[in-house]
Amino acid sequence: MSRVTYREAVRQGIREALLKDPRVFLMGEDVGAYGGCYAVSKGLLDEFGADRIRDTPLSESGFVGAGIGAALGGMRPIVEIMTVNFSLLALDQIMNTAATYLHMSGGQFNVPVVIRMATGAGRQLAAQHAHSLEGLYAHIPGLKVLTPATLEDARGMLGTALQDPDPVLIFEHCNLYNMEGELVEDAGPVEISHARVAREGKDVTIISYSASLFKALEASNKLASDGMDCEVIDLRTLRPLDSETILGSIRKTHRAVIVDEGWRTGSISAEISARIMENGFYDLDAPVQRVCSEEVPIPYAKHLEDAALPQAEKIIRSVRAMITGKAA
Amino acid sequence: MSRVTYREAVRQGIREALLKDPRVFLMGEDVGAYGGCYAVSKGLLDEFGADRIRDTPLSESGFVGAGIGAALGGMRPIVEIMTVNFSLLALDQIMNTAATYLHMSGGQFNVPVVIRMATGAGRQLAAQHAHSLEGLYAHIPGLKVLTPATLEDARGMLGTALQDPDPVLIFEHCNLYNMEGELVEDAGPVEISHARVAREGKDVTIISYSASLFKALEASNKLASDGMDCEVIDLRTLRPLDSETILGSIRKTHRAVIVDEGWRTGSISAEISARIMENGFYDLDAPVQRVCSEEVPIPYAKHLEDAALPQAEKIIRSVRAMITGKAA
Amino acid sequence: MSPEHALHLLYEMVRIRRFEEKCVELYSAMKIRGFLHLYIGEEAVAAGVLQALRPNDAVIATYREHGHALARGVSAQRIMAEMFGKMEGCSRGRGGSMHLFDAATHFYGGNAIVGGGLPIATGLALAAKMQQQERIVCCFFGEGAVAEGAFHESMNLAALWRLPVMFICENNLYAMGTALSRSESLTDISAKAAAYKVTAEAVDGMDVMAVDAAAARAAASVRTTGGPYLLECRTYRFRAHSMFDPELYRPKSEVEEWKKRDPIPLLISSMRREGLIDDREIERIESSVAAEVDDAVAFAEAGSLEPPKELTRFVYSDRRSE
Amino acid sequence: MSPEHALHLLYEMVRIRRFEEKCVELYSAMKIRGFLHLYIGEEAVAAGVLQALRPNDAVIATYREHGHALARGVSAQRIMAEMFGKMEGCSRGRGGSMHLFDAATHFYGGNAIVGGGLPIATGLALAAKMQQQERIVCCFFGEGAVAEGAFHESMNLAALWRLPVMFICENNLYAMGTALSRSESLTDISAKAAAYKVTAEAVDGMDVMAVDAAAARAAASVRTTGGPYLLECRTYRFRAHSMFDPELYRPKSEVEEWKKRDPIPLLISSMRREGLIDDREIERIESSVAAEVDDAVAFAEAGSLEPPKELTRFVYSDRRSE
Ligand SMILES: Cc1ncc(C[n+]2csc(CCOP(=O)(O)OP(=O)(O)O)c2C)c(N)n1
Ligand SMILES: Cc1ncc(C[n+]2csc(CCOP(=O)(O)OP(=O)(O)O)c2C)c(N)n1
Ligand SMILES: [Mg+2]
Ligand SMILES: [Mg+2]
Repeated sequence: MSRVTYREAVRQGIREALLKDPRVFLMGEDVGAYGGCYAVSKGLLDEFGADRIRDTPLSESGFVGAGIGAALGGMRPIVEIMTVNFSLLALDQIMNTAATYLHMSGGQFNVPVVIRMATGAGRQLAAQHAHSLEGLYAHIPGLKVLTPATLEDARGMLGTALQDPDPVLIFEHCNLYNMEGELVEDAGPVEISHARVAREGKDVTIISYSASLFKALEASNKLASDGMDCEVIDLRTLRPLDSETILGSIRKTHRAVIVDEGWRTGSISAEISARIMENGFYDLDAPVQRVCSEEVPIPYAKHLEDAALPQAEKIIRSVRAMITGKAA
Repeated sequence: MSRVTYREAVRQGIREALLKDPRVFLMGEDVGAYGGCYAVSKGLLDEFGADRIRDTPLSESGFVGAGIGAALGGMRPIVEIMTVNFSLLALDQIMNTAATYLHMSGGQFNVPVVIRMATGAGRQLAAQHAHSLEGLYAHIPGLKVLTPATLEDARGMLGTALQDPDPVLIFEHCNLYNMEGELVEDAGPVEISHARVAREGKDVTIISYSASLFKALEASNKLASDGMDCEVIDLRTLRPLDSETILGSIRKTHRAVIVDEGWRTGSISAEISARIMENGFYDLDAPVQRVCSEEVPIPYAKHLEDAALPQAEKIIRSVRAMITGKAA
Repeated sequence: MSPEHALHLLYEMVRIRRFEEKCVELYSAMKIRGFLHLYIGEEAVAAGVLQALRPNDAVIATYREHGHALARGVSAQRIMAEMFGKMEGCSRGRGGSMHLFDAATHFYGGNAIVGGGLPIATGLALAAKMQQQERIVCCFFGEGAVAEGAFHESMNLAALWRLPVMFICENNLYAMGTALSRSESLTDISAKAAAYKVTAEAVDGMDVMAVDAAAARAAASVRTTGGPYLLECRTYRFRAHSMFDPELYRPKSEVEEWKKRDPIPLLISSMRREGLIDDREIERIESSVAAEVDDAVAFAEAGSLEPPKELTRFVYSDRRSE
Repeated sequence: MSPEHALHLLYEMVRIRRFEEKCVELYSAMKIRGFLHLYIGEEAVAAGVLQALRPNDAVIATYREHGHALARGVSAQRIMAEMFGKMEGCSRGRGGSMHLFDAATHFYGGNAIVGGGLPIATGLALAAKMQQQERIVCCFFGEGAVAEGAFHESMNLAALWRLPVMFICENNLYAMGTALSRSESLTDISAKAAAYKVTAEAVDGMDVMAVDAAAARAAASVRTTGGPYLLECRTYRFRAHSMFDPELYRPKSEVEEWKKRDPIPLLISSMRREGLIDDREIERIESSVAAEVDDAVAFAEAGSLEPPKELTRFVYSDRRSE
C-alpha cells in the first residue's frame, strides 16, 4: 500500500497501460509539455516521449475524431478532453461516429477508443467549465460511461476501458484529483459492470456516483448519529447502469434518494428513478427522491455555486423527510 | 380554414414572422436556392430575397454561433439546422453560449434566437440522420424546447418562440411534414406553457409528443374498441415541462404510459416518470411504463427501423398489461 | 498510359454508371429507400484516384460513395444487397446507401456527416504512422465540406504531424443547392492548402487520365514524404443531389453544358483517337458490366432480412478486445 | 502621434498592469478565486487596438480579458467586484474573471470557450450590417484558437458575407503550454487570411504605437469596405497561463528575453527620447492608477453577495421580448 492522490492513481493507470501495451498512447491538449491541465500526466512526456504523450492543437473535434480513427487503425488511444464543457465540440464525432461505427458497419469496425475528461463543479470556474454532463453521455447507445469515485477505480477503470473493444468515456471529477488515500501498489484493472455498496444500511438507499458519493457518505454519517441507517451505492458505471444492485438494495430498504450533480431535469437520476418505478414500485414505502444540481449555468460566486450543487445538508433533509414522512 | 400540410404550416409561420418583423430572418443550409432540405422554405427566397432567406455554408457551429450573435445584436434570427444529428456540431454554441449568456452576464445580454431542426426516424435514413435528441436538449437550463405535433403548433409555435427573449429550439419531426389537415387562415401564435389533452379518457394516461403522439392516438383507438379508455397528452413543450397537466390526468386515471421516440435510457420519458414518482406516487395504481426507441443507432433496413421505434402495437401491449395487471 | 490501364479505367467508370442507373430504377421500384446520392458524372474521380492505392491502404468516403466502394473492389452484390436492406449487404443492411463498409478492402465507409470523415482519416493515418505500416489513407469529401471546421482541423493535424493522408476534394460546384461561390469566400479550394503548408494540386475531374496521373503523383508524394496532400478534382454532378431534389438552384443548360464533358464519352473518344478501342470492345464492356449489375440485383433480391431479434446486435462488440 | 495620445496609451497600459498585479495579491489572499488569466506583458494589444473603436462598436474577448474590459471603459470597480463574486460586479458575481460583461460599453464578454467568440462576433457584425448600423465588431482571440474549426468557419462567413469584423489575434506564442510551432503547421497566422480572401497584417504587439496605428488601419478598412480584417499582434505573456501553471514548457530565459521588450518601459523610453514624458508625469500616472485600483478594491470589498434565493434568476429573462 502507498499513499496516493486520485490524480496519481489516474496517472498510474495511464502509465501502466503505456508500459504494457505499445498500442496505447495519450493525446490531448497540454497532456505533454504542460503536464496536463490538472497535472494528471505530469512526468509522462519525459518517460514516454512526444509520440505517445501527444500534445494536440486546440481542435477538440479534430483530435477526438483522430483518436477514433487511430482506434480503427489498430491503436489504443486515450484521448483527454480538458473539461466536459469542451467535449461538446467533439460530441458529433463521439455520437455520430464512435458510437455508431460498429452498428452501421454491421459489426465490421469496432472503435476501441478511451476518452477521459474532467467533469463537475466546485472550483468556481463558472458556466463554461463546471458542468456534469456524464448523464447526457449515458443516453447514447454504443458508449460506455464510467465515473470513478475511488482511487481503485481511478486507476483500475482505465485498464479495463482499454481492454474494451468499444468506445469508453471516463469522467474524472475535478474536485477529486486532490483526494488522498491508500492504494495497493499493483492494483490492476477493475470490473466495471457492477455498482458498489459503499456503505451498508437498512433504512434508505442513497444512490450516487463520482464526487457526490462523498456528500452522500457525509450525509449518512450525520444521519447515523440520528439513528437513520443509510445504505450508499456508488454507481461507478452510468452506462450500462447496474439496475440489479439498486433494486436489490431497495428490496431491503424500501426507500431511495438519488444524488446527482447533473441538472435535475433529464439527468441520469431521472433514469434511475424511472427504473425503480418500473421494477421496484411495489418494494417502495415512499416515492424515490432526487437531490440534483439546480437548473442553472454554474455561477462563479462561491455561495451561489454552493447553492447550485447537491450538498450533504440537502441530502440529509431529503432522507429525513422521507423517513419521517414529512415533506422536505 | 384551408387544407395544408405540416410543412406548409411551418412555412406560413415563417412567412408571417418575416412579414411582421423586419428583424426576423431565416438562415441555414439550403434554406434559399434549394428551398429547404424538407422543402419547408420553398418560395421564400423569391419573396424575401437572399438577405433574409440566407443560405449558409456547411458550418453548423459557425452559423449557429452567428445566429446567436445576430440575436445579441438586435435581430430575431430563425436558424435552421437540417437534421438533429448535425446539431451536435453546434451544441457547444447552443449549450455553452446561447444557454449561458443571460446568466453569465448577470442579466445583461439575452439571446432571442430560434433554432429549428428536423428530428426523428421513419424514413430509412440510418444512424446519422434519424435520432430524436430533443430530450437531450430539454436537459439544458436556459433553453426552451418545443415539439409541435399539430398544424396549429407547427405554425403558431414559431411566432411565440420569436416573441421569447431567450433561446428557443423547435423540433419538427421529419415524418410529420406531409401530414395534412385543416388550419384557419389567420392562425397566430399559440401559448407554449401547457401540454394539451389530445384525447380524454379515464383508464390510463398516455403521455407523448411529436410524431409519437399519433401512434399513441392510434393505439388509443384500438384500445377503445376493447373497452380501454385512454387519455392522451401531447406534451408540446419539453422544456419547461408542464408537470401539472400530467399529474392532473394521473389523478384521474391512476395509470400512465409514456411514449417517446428517444432512446430509453436517460430520455425525457425518464424525467416524466421521475416527476410522477415524486409528485404522483400515491395516485398510482400501477407503475408508470415507458415505450421508447430501442437503444440502437437507427438502422437502415425498414423492418429493423420499425423494430427500433415505438409503435402502436407496443403501446397497446403496454397499456393492456398495465390494465390487466399482467406483464407486457 | 498503357492501353490496358485506359481500358480498365473505362471499365470502372462504366460499372459505376450502370450500377447507379440501375439504382435509380430500383429506387422508383421502392427496392431501395432512404437517401440515395448518385455519383453519375463524377466517375472519373473515384475510378482515377483509386488506381493509386495499394491493397493495404485505407479509404474513407462520404454518403455519395457507391463509386468509391465499387472502384475500391467492394463487391457489387454486397453493395446492392446493402441498399436492399439485406443481411448479405456489406453493412448487413444496417447502413444503406450512405453507409457502405468493407473490412476486407479497408473501406471505412460511408460517412454521412459532411466533413466527418476527415478527422477519422487523419487518425487512421496516425495509426499507420505510429505502427510504421506501409499504408496511406485516402479521404474523399465534397467542396461543401471545406467550409466545415473539420476540414481546417484535419488539414492542420495531418500537416503538423506529417501524416500520410491523401485528401481528395470532389469539387462538383454544389453542396446540395449551394453553389461554391455562395459557400466559400475563396473558391480556389486547392489554394487553401497553403494555409496549412500542405502540397496541393487541382485537376480536371472529368478527365480520368488526368485524375489517374494526378492521383499517382499525390500518392507518390504521400508515400515518399509521409505527409498529406490535397488533390482537388473539378467535376460535376449530372443528377439531382438526392432523389428528393427538385434542382431549383441551377439551370438545365449548365447541366447540359457539363454533360458535354461526360467523363465516359470523353475517355472513349480519346481512346478511339489513339485506336485503343472499337465498338466491339465497348459492347463487351457494357455487356460484362450489365451482367455484373444484374447479378448484383439478383443477389440482393435473393438475400434475407436480419431477424429483428438481432436488432441491438453490434451496438456493442460480442467479444472483448484482444 | 500626439503627445496626449501617447500618454493616454501609457496610462491605459499602466492601469491594466497595476490592476492585474493587485489581482495576483488578491488571489493569494483568496479574495479572487476560480481561474485567473493575466494579461501582463500583452497590454499594448488591448490598449492599442481599442483606440480604434467608437462607442457604438462591439467587443468580444476571451477569458484573458481584464485588459480589454478596462481599456474599453468598463469600470475597474465593477470588474474587481465581479472577481470578488459580488452583486455589484459587472456580471453580478455570476461570471468571475473569465466572464466580464458590460452592456453600456457593448462589451459582450468574456468567453471561455477557446474560439467560441468568433462566430458570435460574426453574428454581431451580421446584425450590424442587416440593420445598417454604423458599427464594427472587434473580436480578440489567442493564436491557440486559430486551430479551432470556429476560426475557419468564422473567417469564411465574415468574408463571404462581407461583415465588419476586426479579428484580432493575440499571438503570445503559447496556448497554455503548447508552443505555436506545435499547434500550427503554418505558424504565420496572418498568412492564413489568404485562404479566406481576408486582408491581414501582422504587427509587433509589444509596441503600442505600432499596434495603435495598425488597429487604426484595420478599423478604417473594416469601416470603408464593410468586410473583415485580420490583425495579428505578436506579443508575449510574462506570467503563467493561469494561477495553476507551473510553466514547465518554456525556459525562464525566454521569458526574461521578452521582458526586455516590456511594452510599458518600451513606450516610456520612446517618449523620453522625444521629450514627451518625465519622471513626475510617470509618478502622476502611477499614483492616479494606484488610486483607481485601491478604489476598485474598496468598492469590491464593500459589495454585497447576491442572496442565494436569486440563484436561478437570469436563467431566463424576467420580461418578454419587445
Ligand atoms: C454536418 C452535415 N450538415 C449537413 C448535411 C446535409 N447534407 C448532406 S450532403 C450535403 C451537401 C454536401 O456537399 P459537398 O460536400 O459538396 O458534397 P456533394 O454532395 O456535392 O458530393 C449536405 C448539406 C450533412 N449530411 N452533414
Ligand atoms: C474549447 C476549449 N478548449 C480548451 C480550453 C482550455 N484552455 C483555456 S485557455 C487555453 C489556451 C488558449 O490559448 P490561446 O488561444 O493562444 O490564448 P492565450 O491563453 O494564449 O491568450 C486552453 C487550452 C478552453 N477553454 N476551451
Ligand atoms: Mg459538392
Ligand atoms: Mg496564446
